Amino acid sequence: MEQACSHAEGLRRLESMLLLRAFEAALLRQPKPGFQLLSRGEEAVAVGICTVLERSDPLLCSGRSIAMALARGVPSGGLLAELIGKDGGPNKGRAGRAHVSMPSIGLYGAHGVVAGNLSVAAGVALAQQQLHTGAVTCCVFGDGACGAGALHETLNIAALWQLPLLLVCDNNGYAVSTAVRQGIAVEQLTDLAAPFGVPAVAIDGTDVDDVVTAMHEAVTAIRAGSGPRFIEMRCTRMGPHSTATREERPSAELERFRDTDPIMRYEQRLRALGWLDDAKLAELQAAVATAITAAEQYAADAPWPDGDEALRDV
Amino acid sequence: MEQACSHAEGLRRLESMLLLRAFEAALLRQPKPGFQLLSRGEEAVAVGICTVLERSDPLLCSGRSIAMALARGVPSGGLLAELIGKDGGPNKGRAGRAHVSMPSIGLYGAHGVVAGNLSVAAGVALAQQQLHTGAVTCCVFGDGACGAGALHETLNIAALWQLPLLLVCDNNGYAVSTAVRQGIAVEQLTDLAAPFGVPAVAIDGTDVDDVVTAMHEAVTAIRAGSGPRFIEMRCTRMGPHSTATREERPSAELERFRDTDPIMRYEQRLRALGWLDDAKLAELQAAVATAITAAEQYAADAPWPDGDEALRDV
Amino acid sequence: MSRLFFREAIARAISEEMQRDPTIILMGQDIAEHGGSYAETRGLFERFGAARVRNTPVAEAVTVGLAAGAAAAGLRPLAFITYVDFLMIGLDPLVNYAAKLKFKSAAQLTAPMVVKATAGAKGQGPTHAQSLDSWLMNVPGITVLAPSTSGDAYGLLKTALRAPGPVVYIDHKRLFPLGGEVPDGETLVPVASAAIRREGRHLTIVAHSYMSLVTIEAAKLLAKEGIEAEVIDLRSVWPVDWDTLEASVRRTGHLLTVEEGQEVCGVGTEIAFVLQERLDGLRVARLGARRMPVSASPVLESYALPDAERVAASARRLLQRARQDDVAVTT
Amino acid sequence: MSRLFFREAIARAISEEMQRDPTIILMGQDIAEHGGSYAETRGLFERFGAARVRNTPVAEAVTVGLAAGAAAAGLRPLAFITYVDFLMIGLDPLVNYAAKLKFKSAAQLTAPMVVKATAGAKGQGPTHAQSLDSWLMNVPGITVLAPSTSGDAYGLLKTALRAPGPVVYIDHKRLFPLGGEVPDGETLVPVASAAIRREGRHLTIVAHSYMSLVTIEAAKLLAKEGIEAEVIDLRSVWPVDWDTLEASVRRTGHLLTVEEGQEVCGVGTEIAFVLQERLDGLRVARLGARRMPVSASPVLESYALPDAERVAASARRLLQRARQDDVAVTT
Ligand SMILES: Cc1ncc(C[n+]2csc(CCOP(=O)(O)OP(=O)(O)O)c2C)c(N)n1
Ligand SMILES: Cc1ncc(C[n+]2csc(CCOP(=O)(O)OP(=O)(O)O)c2C)c(N)n1
Ligand SMILES: [Mg+2]
Ligand SMILES: [Mg+2]
Repeated sequence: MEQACSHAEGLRRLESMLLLRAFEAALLRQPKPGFQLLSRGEEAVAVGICTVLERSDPLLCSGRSIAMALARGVPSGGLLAELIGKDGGPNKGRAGRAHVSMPSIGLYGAHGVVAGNLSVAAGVALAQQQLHTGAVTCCVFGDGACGAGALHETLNIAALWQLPLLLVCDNNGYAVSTAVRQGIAVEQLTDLAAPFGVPAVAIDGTDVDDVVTAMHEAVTAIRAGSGPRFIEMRCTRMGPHSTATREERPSAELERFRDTDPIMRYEQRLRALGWLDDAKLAELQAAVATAITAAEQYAADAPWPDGDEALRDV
Repeated sequence: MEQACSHAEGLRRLESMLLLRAFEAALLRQPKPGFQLLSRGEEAVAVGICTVLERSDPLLCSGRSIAMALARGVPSGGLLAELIGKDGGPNKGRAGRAHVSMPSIGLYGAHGVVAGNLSVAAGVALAQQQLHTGAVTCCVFGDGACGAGALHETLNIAALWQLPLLLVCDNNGYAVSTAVRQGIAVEQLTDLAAPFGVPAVAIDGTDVDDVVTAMHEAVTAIRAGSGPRFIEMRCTRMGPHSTATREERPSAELERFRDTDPIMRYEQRLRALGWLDDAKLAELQAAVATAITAAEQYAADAPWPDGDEALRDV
Repeated sequence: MSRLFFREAIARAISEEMQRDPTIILMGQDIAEHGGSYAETRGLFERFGAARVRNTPVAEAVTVGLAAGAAAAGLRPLAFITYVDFLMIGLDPLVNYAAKLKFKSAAQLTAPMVVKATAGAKGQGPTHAQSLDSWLMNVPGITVLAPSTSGDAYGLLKTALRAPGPVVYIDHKRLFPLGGEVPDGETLVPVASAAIRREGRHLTIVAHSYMSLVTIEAAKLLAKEGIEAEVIDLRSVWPVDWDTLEASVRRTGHLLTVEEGQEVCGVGTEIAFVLQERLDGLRVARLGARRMPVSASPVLESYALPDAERVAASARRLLQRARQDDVAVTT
Repeated sequence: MSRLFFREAIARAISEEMQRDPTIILMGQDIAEHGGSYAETRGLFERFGAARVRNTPVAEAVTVGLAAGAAAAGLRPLAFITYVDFLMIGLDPLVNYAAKLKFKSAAQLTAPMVVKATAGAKGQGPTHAQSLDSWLMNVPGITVLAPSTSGDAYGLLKTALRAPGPVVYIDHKRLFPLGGEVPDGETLVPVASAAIRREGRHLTIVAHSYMSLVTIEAAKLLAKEGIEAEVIDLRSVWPVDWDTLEASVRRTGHLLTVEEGQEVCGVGTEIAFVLQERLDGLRVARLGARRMPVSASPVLESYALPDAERVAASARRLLQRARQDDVAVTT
């Protein structure tokens, strides 16, 4: 599956993925980066999803949310400040990675409770339906969340009420140390949607164009009123679960991840199309580097949040 | 599907169902019958299940538990005392219908939280597996429980760990006022087991012989180590949801329930086989009436429970 | 004023608010055609239609999550949990999402939702009889309201349906069959406003929900012995109307708290602590359920729960202990 | 005595008990090959095998339910909930089944299960930082244990794994990297046995879990000013060792409770209430988290939580208020 996109759009997708990766690297360079779940290897999922969603389409994501927030359009400086707990981001430093939100651009928020965003997303979709906004609510969750009963209850209600809800399972192969097959007794995660009659597809989540195509199909159908859909996006988590978790996968397995690196793959595709060469790549990387430097400066200058002010928002 | 059973066994099944129905009628005649969920129309499920389970096979049921407890072998006098809150039953009056248990005969208990018995039953099955008892744990729950995420989580863990667990959905068509189709967005409830590779069948739960046959197949397979199974038993709740709930189904619908009355059906079958005539039926009814009278006397004589004693068991 | 059954007062409050605010939607088990477990939503489905009055499956977790998400996105959901015991199953979206939403989003998102549940015991046994008030009070960001009269059911539910953040509104099973006066105009009961149900000078008894009625009965028993108890109904369990409570105990010098839930870390414990802090020398006692599950057995249920006689006995003991102490001080 | 990291003390306790009692099984996320989120189950999978050390899906509800059912049927399950916040998802089987099982079955069934969870804040934000101690205390039938040292982790976990009914054993994230002495023989810490961590005569400070360590730091600050605080670590949050606490406050006359959770209906509120009841004239104060969610931001996290300076300040205020009152009484 390959979405025909323009030259410019192809380069934008690549640059966007490069920015996500560089941003997370910059985060790790912070003196105190905090407890973070990174998305290295999962950039195509984030960029592909946000390419298709309108700003008015609510997006909810899981605790692995940094790439998703950036791709959605949270300014990188503000996001960096937010992640290290400073005021200057959309949530004044209170949210951190697991709770970042920016509803003005449709980011209804990350949620640190695995599977906890599913029923909430159904509620957001219910509001769209009831208020006739025409918006599609997109909820991204991990493969690990598929073990939770929340998925069952959410699929059921979304099907019963024909909610405009797109469920995207970011299947990066693991929930911490637990491989999908060890945690969920199904052949394919998409099987879980079948009993409820919710159309489901599994796609290659390391191919940004494939992600865009699948998203486009699903969003179009949902917007036309066809009810909920489910997409499983298969990708690889190239790093450890979190900045606090030891990496225990054998290095041979980690080596193999190179082949599914969404950025390497997309670079090759664009080169094959003749849209990318070393000079162009260097140009994109320079633009990304400039953006990152500005973000670092912004975050460094950002003030620490004020406790009294935060207390007033309870 | 019809299980060939002996003449004597056929009459036992009928008598057992007659006892269940007469018992519930006697309960309603009590001065203060309490808040009860009755099983009129669902007797074949209870008798069929308990016909097949060994005493050492743990049985867990839902809040609609009276027929199940009786069929399992809780003495009718003790059960009557228990249901009206008197000491004299297996739980000294503390349990009531929603929590009655008698582990000495394998009744691990009713549980008043809809779907709350599913994960607990998986735990009981895990204990059987780990302790190599060879027992099959049977968990009975309603169609309403199928809307709860607990079913998903239980199916998943039972499949992952190949637990000796038999999940029986007593589908009486309604969760209070909500018809199955309004509450669960699936074609058939058995579809819910499919993603997890758990073999599932739907049977006529108003035919006690069918129930016995399906139970026998499932229990045999599970005991042989083939992992969990799911049986949906379709029947009708002939009365209102509870003694406190108004009946709102149109009387035409209630009329139709006669055709699926498991007792009428079985009487006809036994008559057709030549095993039952009016005299034999009168004999069975007399035996049941005697048992019920004795139970009523027992319950009337039973003392009220002692609070201080109960307090010591917290 | 009209005389309405408790359940009618509820239906009227909801109906008026739904009429006023088109973003209000109802979700819960058997609330549509069936009209609710206690007939408290009767007529609403017919009046407001299937889109605004929605039956849910028996799935409390997704019900509360739906309410939280819908609230964040512009609706005002009222989610029904038949028994508050089952709110346990839906606590995660309430506590981990809705209660923290305004804080964590820096006020960009809020969750103006109401969970309406029924607490307390009435012959339905251990998992249909609990009170979770003190758990909910413990969580920053949740308002907890609990009426004991038709008028307050009306006034508090209307307040809940206009509140800025999550509210848990808690009925009691024993209130539904009761009737009471309901104001004809729109009279809201504000958050944090306790009601003095009976004036008295010897001690203050603070209760809420059905225990307010039990306490009024107890006060009548005490009055026959010459003990004049001031009875205060919290109505708003959190936030508490501290000023009304403090003014009362300053007059009486003695506080008894009564609740149907457990004493340990209970509502009364909190109230007693704060009032002792505000009034040096205040003498306090608390009464709640005995430390055991509540059984469906009528005998064990009454053994476990406070009744008028037990409330009165606690009041007498409190006053007697105080007198003994005073004697000890003067001699 | 050997010096063990907190996590090593846990692993040793579990290992010894599994060796002793073949019915003990472990269930939880990433506890098998991975060795647990805090490396606290390292080596157990290798030693006891896949049947007794079981990874679970990310599904807390079924995990706790499995433990409850397995306990009822003859095993002794130890269920791991990585963050106690997620125990909310599994409260129904714990509270509605396990805690009531002995009562409701008339002691024919019991649920000797342990839930091991980790509470408290360490930079992980609002849904990974809560303390549910007081909710659990509120429920009849649940024992709540919370160590602050390696030795107590060892001793309390062993006690938990021999207890007759459900136990929630709660670690704190900040304890795992710490080391401490662990007795070489089998030394259990009994239920309801508090530990006096430091003797003092001016006031008693009662804390538990990580806040015990913070309180000891506070006591050092206070000592420099001539204030001698007696520091008591509850260890057993429920049941409480009332006698040790009462004896202490009888000596000091002043009580400060410190906890990381919320003050409202909190652990400290309960302790203060009961001790005030036991000792007339006792002066009390409580300190807990500010009334807000805990953010991942280091600045907001420390703003929300008690630290040694804030504990010391509360202690000073308590003593000063008491002095003023005494002056008021004498003049
Ligand atoms: C309810 C709950 N249980 C446990 C955790 C701890 N936890 C955080 S991330 C994670 C793994 C989730 O796996 P998956 O859904 O596949 O997402 P991924 O981390 O792979 O993006 C776990 C178990 C949590 N945050 N919430
Ligand atoms: C978790 C929970 N929610 C709600 C209830 C109230 N309730 C009791 S029985 C029942 C209906 C359940 O329907 P079903 O599972 O089909 O069982 P049936 O009553 O038909 O036997 C409901 C909603 C409950 N007991 N537990
Ligand atoms: Mg994953
Ligand atoms: Mg049913």
